[in-house]
Amino acid sequence: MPESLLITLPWLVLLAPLAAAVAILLRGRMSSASSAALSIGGVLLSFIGSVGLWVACRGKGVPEHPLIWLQAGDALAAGSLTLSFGFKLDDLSLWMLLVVTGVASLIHIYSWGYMREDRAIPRYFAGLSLFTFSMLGIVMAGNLVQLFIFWELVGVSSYLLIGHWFERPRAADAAKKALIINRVGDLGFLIGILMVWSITGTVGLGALAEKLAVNPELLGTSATLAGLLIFCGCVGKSAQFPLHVWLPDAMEGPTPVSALIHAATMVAAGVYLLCRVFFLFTPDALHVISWVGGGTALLAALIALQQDDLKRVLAYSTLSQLGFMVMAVGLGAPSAAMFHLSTHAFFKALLFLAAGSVIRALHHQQDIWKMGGLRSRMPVTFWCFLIGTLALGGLPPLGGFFSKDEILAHALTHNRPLFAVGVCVALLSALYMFRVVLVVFGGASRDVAAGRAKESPAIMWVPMLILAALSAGSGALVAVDHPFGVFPSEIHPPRLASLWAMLCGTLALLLGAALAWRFYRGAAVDPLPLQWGVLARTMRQRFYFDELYLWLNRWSHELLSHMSDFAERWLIAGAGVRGASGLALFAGSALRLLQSGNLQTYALWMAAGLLLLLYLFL
Amino acid sequence: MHATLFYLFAALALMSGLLVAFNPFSRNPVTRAMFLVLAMIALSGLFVLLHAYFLAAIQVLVYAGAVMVLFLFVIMLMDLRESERRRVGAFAAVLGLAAVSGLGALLFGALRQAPAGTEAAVGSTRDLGRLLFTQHLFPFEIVSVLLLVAMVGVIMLSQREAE
Amino acid sequence: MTDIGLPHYLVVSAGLFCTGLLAVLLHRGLIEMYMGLELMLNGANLALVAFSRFHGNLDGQLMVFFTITVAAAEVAVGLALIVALYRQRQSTDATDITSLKL
Amino acid sequence: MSPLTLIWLVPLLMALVLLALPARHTGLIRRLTLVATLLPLLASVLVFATLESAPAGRGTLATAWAAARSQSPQFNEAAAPLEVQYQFKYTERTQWMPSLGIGYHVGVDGLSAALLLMATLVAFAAACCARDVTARQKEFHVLLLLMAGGISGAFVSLDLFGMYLFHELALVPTFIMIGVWGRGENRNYAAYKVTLYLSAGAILVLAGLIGLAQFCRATYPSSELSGYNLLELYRMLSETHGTGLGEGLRPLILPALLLGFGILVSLWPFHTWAPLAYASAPTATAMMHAGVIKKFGLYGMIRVVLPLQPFADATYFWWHLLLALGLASLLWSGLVAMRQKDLTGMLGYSSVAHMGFVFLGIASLNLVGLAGAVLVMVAHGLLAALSFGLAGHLHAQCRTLEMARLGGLLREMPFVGTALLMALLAGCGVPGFANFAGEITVLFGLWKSQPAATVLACWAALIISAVYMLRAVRQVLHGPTPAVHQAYVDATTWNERLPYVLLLGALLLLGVFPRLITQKMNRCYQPTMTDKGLHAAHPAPR
Repeated sequence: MPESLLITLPWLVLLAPLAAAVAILLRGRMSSASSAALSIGGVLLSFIGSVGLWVACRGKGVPEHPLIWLQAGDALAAGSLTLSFGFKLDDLSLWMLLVVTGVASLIHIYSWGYMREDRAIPRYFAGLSLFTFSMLGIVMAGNLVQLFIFWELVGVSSYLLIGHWFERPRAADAAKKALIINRVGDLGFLIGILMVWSITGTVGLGALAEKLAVNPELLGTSATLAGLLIFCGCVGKSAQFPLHVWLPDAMEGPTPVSALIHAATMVAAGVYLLCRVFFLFTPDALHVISWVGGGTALLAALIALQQDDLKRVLAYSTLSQLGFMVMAVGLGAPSAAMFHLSTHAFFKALLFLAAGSVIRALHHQQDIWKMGGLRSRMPVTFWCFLIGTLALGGLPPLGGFFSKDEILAHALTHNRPLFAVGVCVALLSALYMFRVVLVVFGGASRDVAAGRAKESPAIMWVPMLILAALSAGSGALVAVDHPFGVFPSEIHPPRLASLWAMLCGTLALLLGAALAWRFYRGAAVDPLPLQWGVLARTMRQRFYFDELYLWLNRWSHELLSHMSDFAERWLIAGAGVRGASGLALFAGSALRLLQSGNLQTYALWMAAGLLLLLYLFL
Repeated sequence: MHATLFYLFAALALMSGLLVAFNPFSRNPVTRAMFLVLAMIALSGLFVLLHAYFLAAIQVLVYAGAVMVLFLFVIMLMDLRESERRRVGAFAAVLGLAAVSGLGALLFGALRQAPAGTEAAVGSTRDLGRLLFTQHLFPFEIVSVLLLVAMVGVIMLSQREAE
Repeated sequence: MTDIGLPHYLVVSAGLFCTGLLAVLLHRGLIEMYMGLELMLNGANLALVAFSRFHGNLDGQLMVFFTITVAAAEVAVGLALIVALYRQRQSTDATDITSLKL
Repeated sequence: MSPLTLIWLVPLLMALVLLALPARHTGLIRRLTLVATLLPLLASVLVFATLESAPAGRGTLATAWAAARSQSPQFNEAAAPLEVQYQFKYTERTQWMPSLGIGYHVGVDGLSAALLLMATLVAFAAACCARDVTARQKEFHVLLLLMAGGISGAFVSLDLFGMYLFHELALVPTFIMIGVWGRGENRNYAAYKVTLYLSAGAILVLAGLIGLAQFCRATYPSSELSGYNLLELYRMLSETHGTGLGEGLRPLILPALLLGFGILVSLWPFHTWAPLAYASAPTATAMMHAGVIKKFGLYGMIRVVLPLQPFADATYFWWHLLLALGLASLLWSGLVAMRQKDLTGMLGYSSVAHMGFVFLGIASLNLVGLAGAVLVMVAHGLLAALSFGLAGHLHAQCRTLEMARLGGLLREMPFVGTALLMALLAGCGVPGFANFAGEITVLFGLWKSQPAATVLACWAALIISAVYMLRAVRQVLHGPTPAVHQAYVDATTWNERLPYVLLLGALLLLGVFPRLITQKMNRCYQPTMTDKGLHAAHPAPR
């Protein structure tokens, strides 16, 4: 691969989707077909580019040529700031490029079929291309600030996509909620970057790695704090425990958007960030990360069990799988996390697309209890959904099995309680996935629309088949050594541990499937609330986190803004301004009384004045 | 001899001044005017003691003569009845007294520190005349113009509206 | 009898001045106030002459000369005003003439 | 004739020409105003582009063309030593009142070239948006030209008195325009309030400037130039290290200037006039004032007060106060903006919050923070002009800007809706727009000296601004369209769209290439601006 091509190819991969988005926006009156063609063309171009890059530079990496983006203060003085714009393409980012552009292309093609009768297709595809551009920016970012820039851009483009049908108040509110909560995470991320910059003096990833390699104690006491602050960014973007409430509401967006953003790419950006800055984390930071990941996985699995909306079940399942990956990074196994991220990208995208085709067939009906009996009517969708479910559950030959087992193996060697949590999550995920399969596809159709459902057109199920093949085959990655680049201090768990983990994983899958079969075989209504009562209700209400955050918001932001607004209106504007003018008016009227018109009083005041003067001067 | 004359004139001046202000005997303003004349004459006597002979003459001539006559004319012109006894407002009286007593205390206090002047030969009327017409010629002319203006003003003011 | 010094004259002039001021402050009638004014002026003249006598320069007396002329002009104009006022308001009482009140 | 003189003279001359025209020819008047604002814009673009290659010292249009073609900076023999030392370009100097030390002296360096470019661009956009004025158009356009000429003059003048005079020339039309052409029922109250506040601020500044001039003449009684000249002030500061600043009333110079400029820029406790004024000002005035004239206070602070700081305020008292007030205006008006019911009220408070950012940049006392402050100034100038222009367009269509009664405008007016969406997103610091580049630089600069304050600033920059901007987007652009509404007319013709496209283009250009400004900023060597100067005199306060 000639040198010049190596420099221009990354720019081509990055800018192709942006060019498509800008062309669609500027063109204004563009027909839906041409806008779709432009957008799909853009993403395919970058897919081909990234395949080329992967083939050429796997193992070797691409030389960095950063361009100065912003330079403040004297270049030579210590306190100056030099922000540059360059690419860091090593095995990790090249593989991530492949996953992102691959899944994105499939979803672009699928959404051309899915959004056929929508009124604002050009705007939709412009948003999709903008999102792809920002996601690629994150993957290829050379330094923390550039990563932060694309981090925000991804948040904004997901805001535009979730709020695609902005006439609907629910969609507009969900978009606003998503962006604000993302920004809460970004706040921690930015402060972390500032802290790292002020101590080490640089934000470049390469430079940081070298400085830390030379002097591990460089960050000193605030190393853990800086690590956890940067982890906040991941918590915000990958919807980990405290900031997870926005993801389920983000399902208001069109299904391909949910598939692209909330399954395959955007939420995975958080895990990618953790792997990218893995060298920054101190052991106790990793400990916190692993427990946050484990907690999220368990919490989300429990909630997913009791959700009736098809897309929300998948959303919570994404949350729980992300918790798995974050736990893996926390256990010091970023390559296991990346492996699970890749397999998860494929089968979760598959599940979402299958769900999309079901929803479209039933004219935007998302409640699973109004579906049923679709096995015979939509065979392709059923088989794709089943493959996705088995991959998620971890059936041996499929992808999910290998990646989940590696994580469980790491959990077994490092942190036993987390291993228990992992197995429990595996069981729960099998349970809620088979619940959906049985309720949606099995039994008799519970609604007239379900009765007349027809299979989706080819343009929708071809990408699903490709994804099904990928999620089945992605297990082969375990054979490739270090597909995601080598990470420092990452030891491979002993053979015995991985065997034991494999056993527990499949056992959990079988147990989950059996439980689901017992509860939901031909069930007309959800039996769980009757048996588990209060627990089921809290799970259905998502453990009341939304209400908690509303209350918290009312007592923080709302209260502060009420107070400042009140103070603004009464203290500053009222007392300050009107007070001053009132004072002037009062003084004027007081002096008016002095001019009483009586000669005597004037003479008296003159005498008093004379007296005062004399007193002063004598 | 000199001292007794001073005390005589000083007492006369102060007594008639007080009587001008508060005349217990009669309400008639003419008596007030007469006492004022008396005070002015006493003053011209003091001027004589201070060797300011020219001024003493002027005092009697202008003040006692012209000004007081003018007063009398005006009083006659307005044929004021007995100015009826108007209770002087208690509040005004107290305030006035306070102001004046304060002023008096201040003045007398200041006098304490004033250096006792030394007897000095003072020039006679010739010196005063020379001074007036050499250094202070300009103010002298200004004053004459002032008097002219005053006369014109008075005539204008006392013009009877054309019936 | 100690010979008569500057303070003695100043005491007398202060006395005259205060009496005049009292007259101005307390009397309602414009004429009485005017007389009080004259009295104050004379008190001041006395002090001037006393100073010129004891400090040996004639400026004091000159000053008195000018005050007297100015006082004369002032009395003339003042009385004319009072007459005009009387003719219009039929009263020389200070408390009745308060049209300048705001 | 230096191009800088052209930039402020052309609008004023055109104002005179317009006065001569009969009021009937509104079309001609509007076209002439556009021409009178377009020429300075082209000239300032030329000046900005050739700033590096132009020779320091005297420069005319010819030198600008020569510099544009050849990239090598030639040496200019006619340049005064001071101008070369401080790298001021395209300078021109004539005597005006030598006895008082006042002269006409214009020149431009990185800082003022950027602001000048923004000022002329906003002036041109405002001229385009002045179409919605129907009554008495001639007077409105004359006043608008006065504003444009005045503020451009203020940015290029190197003579402090000239700078003050030009600023007043730009300020007075604001009061008249709000009073006569304003909207809303309390526009008279707003006009009075603005007048009183800004005159008070201006008087304080004048007092400070006179104090400085006297001090300058006292130290250099001989040289005919000393007094109000900025370069003389710098020379004096660098030579005498401000020893004389202690005695007499001189310690009051710094606080007077600081608070005076603070009031002009709506620093926290004195900010109540800004939202009220912009809510009731006509579109063009709001664009010009919020976008450009408000920046004069900050420009003055950077030009005059910052060099004074190391000498007059050794204990940093005033500087910590400025930091606290900047932080307060950032947080306070951000929180209040959340409660606003009216779009322009919200935009007014958000502009006060953005000013808070610039104060933080200045108070960070290092070149990084300062470069960020300049970036935010330029970015906010463009953003405020854009958002008030769009708000004006909305007000012309829907007769009201009550956010509760608006809704779903993105579907009704695709172009204006998208432009407003991009403006509001730029407002809450989305990367790709210039505001983000400025804010991130300020945060980096501020972190070095005040980490705690930076955390609060980050919170305000990311979350508070996001809350009130997205709330506005949610209520105005998204959501169902209100039941009762007449057909809204979107900006379709090209001359309606031109101002918004220009401003958005500039915002995006500076967002993607902030290097254009920061590169020129680092060249300007004001005496205490170089890091050595600031740090040598005193280490950045911990």
